Amino acid sequence: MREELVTVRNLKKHFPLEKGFFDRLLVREHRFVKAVDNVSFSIMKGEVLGLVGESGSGKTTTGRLILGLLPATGGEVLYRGRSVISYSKKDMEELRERMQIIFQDPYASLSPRMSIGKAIGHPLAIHHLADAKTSKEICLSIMEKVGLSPAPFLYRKYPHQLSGGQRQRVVIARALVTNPDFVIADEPIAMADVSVRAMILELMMKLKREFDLTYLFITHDLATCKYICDRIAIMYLGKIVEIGPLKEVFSRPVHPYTETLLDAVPVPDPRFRRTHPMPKGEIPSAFNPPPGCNFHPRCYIAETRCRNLEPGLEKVGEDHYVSCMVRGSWGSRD
Amino acid sequence: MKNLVRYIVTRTLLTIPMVLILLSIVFVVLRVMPGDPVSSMLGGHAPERVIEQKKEELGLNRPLAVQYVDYLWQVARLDLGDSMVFQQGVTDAIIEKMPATIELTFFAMIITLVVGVFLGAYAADHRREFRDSMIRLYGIVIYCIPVYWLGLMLQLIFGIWLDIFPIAGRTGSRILSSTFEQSGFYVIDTLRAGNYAAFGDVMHHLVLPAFTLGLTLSGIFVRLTRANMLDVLKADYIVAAEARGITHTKIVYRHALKNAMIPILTMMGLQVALLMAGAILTETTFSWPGMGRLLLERIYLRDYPTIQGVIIVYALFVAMVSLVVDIIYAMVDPRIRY
Amino acid sequence: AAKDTIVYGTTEKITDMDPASAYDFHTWELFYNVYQGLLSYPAGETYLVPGLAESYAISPDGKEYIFTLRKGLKFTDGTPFDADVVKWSIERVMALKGDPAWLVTDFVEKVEKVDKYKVKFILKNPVAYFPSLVASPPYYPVNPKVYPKDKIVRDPSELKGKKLVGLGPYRAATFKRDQEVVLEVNPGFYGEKPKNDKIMIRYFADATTMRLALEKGEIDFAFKTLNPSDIKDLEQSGKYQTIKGQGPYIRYLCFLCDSPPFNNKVLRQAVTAAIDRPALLDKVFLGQNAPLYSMVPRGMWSHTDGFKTVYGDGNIEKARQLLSSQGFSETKKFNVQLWYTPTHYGDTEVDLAAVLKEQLEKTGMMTVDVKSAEWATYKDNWKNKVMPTYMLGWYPDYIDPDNYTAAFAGTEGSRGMGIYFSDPLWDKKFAEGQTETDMKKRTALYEEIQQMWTDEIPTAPVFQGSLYIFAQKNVRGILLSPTLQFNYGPINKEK
Amino acid sequence: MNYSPARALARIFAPAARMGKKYGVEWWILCAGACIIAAILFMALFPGTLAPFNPHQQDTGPQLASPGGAHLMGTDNLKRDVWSRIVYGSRTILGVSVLAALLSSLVGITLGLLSGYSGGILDRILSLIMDSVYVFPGLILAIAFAAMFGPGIINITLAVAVIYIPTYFRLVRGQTLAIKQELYVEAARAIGASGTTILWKYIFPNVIATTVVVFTLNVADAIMIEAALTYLGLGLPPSIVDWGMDLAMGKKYLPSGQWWLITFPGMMISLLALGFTMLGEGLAEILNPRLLER
Amino acid sequence: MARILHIEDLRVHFPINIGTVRAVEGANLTIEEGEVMGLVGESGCGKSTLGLSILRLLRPPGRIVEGKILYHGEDIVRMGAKEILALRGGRIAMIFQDPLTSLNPLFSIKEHFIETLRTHEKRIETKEALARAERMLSSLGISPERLHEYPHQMSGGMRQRIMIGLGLILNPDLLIADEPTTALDVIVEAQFLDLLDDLRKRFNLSIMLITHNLGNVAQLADRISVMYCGTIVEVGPAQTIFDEPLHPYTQGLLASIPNIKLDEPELKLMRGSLPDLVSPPSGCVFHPRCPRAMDVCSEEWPKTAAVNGHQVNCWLYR
Ligand SMILES: Nc1ncnc2c1ncn2[C@@H]1O[C@H](COP(=O)(O)OP(=O)(O)OP(=O)(O)O)[C@@H](O)[C@H]1O
Ligand SMILES: Nc1ncnc2c1ncn2[C@@H]1O[C@H](COP(=O)(O)OP(=O)(O)OP(=O)(O)O)[C@@H](O)[C@H]1O
Ligand SMILES: [Mg+2]
Ligand SMILES: [Mg+2]
Repeated sequence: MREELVTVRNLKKHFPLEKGFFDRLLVREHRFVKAVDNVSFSIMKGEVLGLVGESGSGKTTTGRLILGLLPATGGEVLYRGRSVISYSKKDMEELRERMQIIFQDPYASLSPRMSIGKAIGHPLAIHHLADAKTSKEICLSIMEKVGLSPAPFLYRKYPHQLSGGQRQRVVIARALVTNPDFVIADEPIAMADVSVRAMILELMMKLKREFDLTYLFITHDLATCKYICDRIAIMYLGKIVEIGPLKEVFSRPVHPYTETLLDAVPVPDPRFRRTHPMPKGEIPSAFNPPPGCNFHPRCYIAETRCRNLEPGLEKVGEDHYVSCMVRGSWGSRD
Repeated sequence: MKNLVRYIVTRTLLTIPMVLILLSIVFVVLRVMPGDPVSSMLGGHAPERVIEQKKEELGLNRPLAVQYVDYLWQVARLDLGDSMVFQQGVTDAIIEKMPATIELTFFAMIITLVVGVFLGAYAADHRREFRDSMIRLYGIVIYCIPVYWLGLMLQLIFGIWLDIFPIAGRTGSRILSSTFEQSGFYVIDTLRAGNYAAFGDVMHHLVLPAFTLGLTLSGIFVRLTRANMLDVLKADYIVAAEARGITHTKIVYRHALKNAMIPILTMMGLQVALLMAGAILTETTFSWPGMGRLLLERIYLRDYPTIQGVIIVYALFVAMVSLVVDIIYAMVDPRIRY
Repeated sequence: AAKDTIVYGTTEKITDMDPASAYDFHTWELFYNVYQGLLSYPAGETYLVPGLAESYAISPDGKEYIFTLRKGLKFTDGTPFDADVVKWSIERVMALKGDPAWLVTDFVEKVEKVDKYKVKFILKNPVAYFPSLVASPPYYPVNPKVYPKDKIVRDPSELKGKKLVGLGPYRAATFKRDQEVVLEVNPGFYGEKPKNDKIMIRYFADATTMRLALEKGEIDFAFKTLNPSDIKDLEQSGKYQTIKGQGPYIRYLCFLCDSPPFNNKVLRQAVTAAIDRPALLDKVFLGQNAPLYSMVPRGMWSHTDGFKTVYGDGNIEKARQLLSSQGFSETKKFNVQLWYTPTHYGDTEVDLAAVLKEQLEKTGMMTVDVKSAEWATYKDNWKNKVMPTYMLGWYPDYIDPDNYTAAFAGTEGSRGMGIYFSDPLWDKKFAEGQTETDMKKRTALYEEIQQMWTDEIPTAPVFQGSLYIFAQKNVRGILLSPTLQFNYGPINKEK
Repeated sequence: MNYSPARALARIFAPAARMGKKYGVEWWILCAGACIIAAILFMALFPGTLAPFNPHQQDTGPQLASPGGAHLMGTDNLKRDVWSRIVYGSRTILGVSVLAALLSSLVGITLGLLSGYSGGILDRILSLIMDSVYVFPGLILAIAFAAMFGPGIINITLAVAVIYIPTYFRLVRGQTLAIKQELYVEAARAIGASGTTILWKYIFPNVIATTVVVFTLNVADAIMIEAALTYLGLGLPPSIVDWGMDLAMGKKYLPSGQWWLITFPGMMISLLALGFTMLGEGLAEILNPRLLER
Repeated sequence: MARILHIEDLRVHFPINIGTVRAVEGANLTIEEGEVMGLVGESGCGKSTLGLSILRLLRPPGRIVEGKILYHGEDIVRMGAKEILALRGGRIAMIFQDPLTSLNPLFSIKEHFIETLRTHEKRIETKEALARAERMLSSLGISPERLHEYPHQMSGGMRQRIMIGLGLILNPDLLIADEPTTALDVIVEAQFLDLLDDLRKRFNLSIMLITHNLGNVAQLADRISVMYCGTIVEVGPAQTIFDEPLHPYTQGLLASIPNIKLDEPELKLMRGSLPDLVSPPSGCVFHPRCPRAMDVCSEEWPKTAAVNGHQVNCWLYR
């Protein structure tokens, strides 16, 4: 088996609810948004894991937790088998070179008052990896690699002078300049136009090969996963409900939520008609999740026990896990 | 509804620290700053002995903490001490002058709001047209005209050259304020006394000062209203409303203006502060017997208890206004009631 | 028959409505009309006539005055007026130690009741002008049942009964500080009834407003204090009666005489020589007021124009000569710190200082730093010897050359005004002047003092204030007195 | 090729015209403001070239002469030349207001950045204090301070400066808090930037751009406050020439028809304030990040 | 079938400081009664501008320079202000991309409904207006009690339903939906499309569905118009557009979108990006990106050709 590059164990993040002055005086117990609740998975070296879910399901938070941009409420993150918590300050810096993130909105993730060259070269400066001259050389070469050409011309530009696609490339270049081996891509194509999307996806795959990268690919669009992911994990209200190899999950979804999600994806083919009716309602608010199985109010196969008991992940196939009482080992599968 | 009450209570409680801080600042300013009251009272070169004696007299040589507690307790009882120059309680002096100031600022505020909000909304509605440019120009220019100079120029034009408005005081010399005065709010008092001649005279005297103060501030409101209106008019719900066939006037003055007024409302607390400041200058220019003149007169006389008292009253007033504004804000905007 | 309401405009302010504390001419003016002294001045005159006292007698040594009171007078609440009231009032003033109390305590040892209608003042020293002191408000009897014994009264509302009423020709119908005071005729007044029904005093915050009110016909006359420009305009317009009087009000430059640099009298002389009075009046007051060449104002007996003959005006030559005699030159200039107070004497002070600065600097051997302090600080400044030279003004407490001389150059008086001039010879002369009763000798004495003044110059006289009253053409009976006593009684309107 | 002054001028102004095309009215507003400021700055820097008299010099002509002839703006009662006083007066007001704005921005920005970035108890206390001062009428504070410090050019500068500290503090703190939430700050953290790096390289440059606009508007405000203080007779000794003081002096000549004594000083105050306001308005629009996107 | 809407040679320009944005440049479009017309294209190609022009809702400086918009044969471009107002909401309804901001936050849902009804039916009583609003809400699957709530108390999907309710309350015959589902989650999006399909039958609506999501149009549209740089480059029945796209742009667009149901390993790329609408390329606007560009393409704008039931503007199909 291949090496586990990043492993997440029982990761939890609970955000305390913003409270008024009055509440702080009178109400003693705190209420939390359980943005990420007991999430575990691992990512093998060289693979692409897709993390899929509706808005607010905790995808971004998971990404931030892995990078240590947010302190976790519980659980741990292991990098090459070693818990990040045990890292010294120096190790942590080292880790920042090894792990990178690409955010959803490329415009927002670039400082408007920093030129492209500066932005891409900044990680080198921070980690003292190169002096000014070599730094520029490195930047220019990586800019060429991500397709920002002519690089010397764009080097002096500011983000607002670039197109959306170019900005996303800048962000990718910045992420790759320290030669990381793990990159989290948080919906890198959500803001992009149809034609640009394909380009970014292709670029990412090309770079993966070139730099020997491992991706955690966060998205809410199952369709794009198809082209890039080896495995996918489906998140719902801070929990992973299903995780497994892409093909397996796509062809044999076990969790009713996965099923619905796959069914809801619009298909660009007029002949295609949906088979199941869509569940009613929308994703509930995370600070007041339904008891038992989070999904039960919208689930079309829910039983009474779903309302009271919380299911856990169980194996349903080769490397395929699901968290559903009805469809899991407790229930019968059709 | 319960949420609203809860919000109001919370907001009221939050006013307390603000008032405390303002009171503390007043305390610090008057006591710890380089020119402490006594030595500046004595002119800076006074021998140590004289200063000590004076401090003893005023109780200023006690530990600061003691003075501070004493001071807060005084304010809490609404007893602002006695004037250092006159045989008069500071509270009485202020109560005597306050109605004049409030009357002036009230009418000025109305003028500001009417002129500012209307012009601002109108300009936004006619964005990039000539009218808009003119109104914007008005907004910028009027903002840059100091209230005291505007007052003087209005006096020169309307008081001296055209001779149609009186340029000073609250009443003419033939009107005896004692015949109607009760609350000190002359507009109300004259009406209550049924003395319509006096009412007319009072209003006549209010025109120039109220317009001076009101117009200078209207510039800010023109700009604020215009900017907010432009933002709001860009909002999706405006287009959506238009798409439903709602008439333009209704959209601008009902949908947009109401939304645009919300940020303006929050600014209102600050505007009232500006108004108070402008009132001091207006009162000086128009010989208006209000708190501002009281403050200045007492500053010339270095009457520290009165200066302190007046500033405290301003502070309380400002705190109260911002409280009221926030509460109104909460009542208008359904989103705020959490 | 319906008589008139006279509207009187002023920019003055009322201080404390208490003879024990008030020490300014406007408040005193009210007292003249609401209260009554034992002796009083007829409207517009400078001689004394009996007031609440029918007569008085002086003991041979000049140290005891016995006043015989008018009988049968009663305050409005029925309290009879008698010797007890006088004694109580004087003792109250002495005990409360208000600002004007020295007018009593400096002179009076004690007051004794002789009988119900006779009261005796025992003086510390013989004082030639004691009767004119007695005519001043600190000596005014007040109702013991109305005034609190141990507290200074600010507003009539603090009085028992809350009404300002005494034994004078008027009583207050309304009293609104800084806004309006309405006086109506006091039915209980023993003397001649006023020619008008009511005097309405309007208090203006500034002169401009008052002028406009006069022009609009809102006030019948305006008195104290119009701006020079307003006076000029009003005078030139010819639409109003101008009643102009030589005021007893003088302005002068003080020197701090016991510290450098002005402990050197030559420097005082040099500064004085450089002053050009007519030019100053012309610029600052548009030609109003009169140049003053002696501390004793023109119009008062014994006045001489000493400074005119000795220094003249703008005597640059002399000033330069005096300065070089002290080692100053074009290159080594004498630096003067000149102080003024920006509001107490009206807003002309800044200009006054600016002009003085320019005149002194014209010598080419002086540089002047102009500094200012608000009145409260100013007063403390002179106590603390901060100001080498500074502008002051003087309204007399009583009408006598003594009040214009000893007050500034006597050891005691000059200390109280920050001058710190002290000379035993001078003190002796002042004492003589105070006790001497022979008018000829007194005149000679004060002429001599004025001559000495031109040499020592504890203070340099600058100008004498003129008093202006502008009245509507139909107003009659405004009588300005050099004593600054202003009686409202004779004022009426021509029908 | 012939040298033509017209062409040379055109070359100089061509970039300005191009900017005008790009940004429209706002650019011209900015230019107008800059011109006013430049003119008054020239006055302040080289008063000798413009003023025929020393501002303190008396007897320069007839008393209270109306404008015209040798006296562009007439004379006052001390026969001083009003125009000369206006020229020299520009130094005081310009110096005090710019200096005050600089001082307050320095203190305000520093505190705002620190408070906004560090958060915690310091932030809470500072913002509570600053908020309280902010809502309080600035002029009243300035009056109190000016009265407290006594007259003097440094004192009045301090008195004016104090009241604007909260303006900058609030602005910068708010911006810092907002920018702290921005994705690019998070991105900076992700690439391993330390707190100070983030503060100086990412937050500060973005904050400072907005403060430029506020600064100019603030100077305009400070101009009016300075003049207000001196108009009220606070803040400056008479040995200094100042528009506000001249305005107060001229006030008593209002009913006599000597209009020039109040008209000109007041006009100059307005004009200078207008210059800075227009500059600020123009800058606000041109530096507007929404426009940057285009 | 009658033409409910016919747009002819529409040109909409935005004159701005740096030039004129030619947002719509000679667009032709027809909507038949009862059909769903899908309008697709990349972001910024002028879809919303076209939609807004139909109700004359363009913001200044935008204005219709030329062209006709015939609604039941009446030219909207030349209509008076009164007629336009009657048209908006009354005959043609429109819903927008962002349901979060399309409702006035200060007005309750109830007030929105009453105001809309009042505007078009002056005499309607509050009670009746409320009753109609309630009926509308229940038909959209929202409980009528929520009428008293404020927009911020609703979820995104609910708000979009309310927007649709507001549009349909006056029984219009044409609905213009400008990217109605972009802000919604996949499942909610699917729900909403189902609802739209349902409403279309119940209310006998014609719909103009503006979107850049080809999946959405595929499920709903009868015909599809493909827009590029302000013009319609290809129009045809939905099925054939997907099966046999004619225009290279349509082909490129279809190839670059992922299809979860198909088993193809890679997406195809379309070169370049949308040109600047201030100075669009000469000739056929698509030629710089077109893989099959010819010399003529850069010189002249191709005329519309009818091929296989499609209308296509391309030199390939002369
Ligand atoms: N800093 C925070 N404070 C409080 N709550 C937060 C914070 N960040 C996220 N949340 C909450 O945590 C939950 C998960 O948020 P997260 O951003 O991880 O979702 P997501 O799956 O990335 O959604 P999206 O697709 O919209 O990006 C949400 O309910 C969100 O409101
Ligand atoms: N107010 C405006 N001023 C200037 N240009 C504008 C304005 N509104 C729109 N445009 C321009 O018109 C063009 C078409 O815009 P439009 O909003 O119609 O595109 P769209 O196809 O709806 O895009 P999206 O899919 O992003 O909604 C764009 O290039 C846009 O920049
Ligand atoms: Mg996210
Ligand atoms: Mg659009």
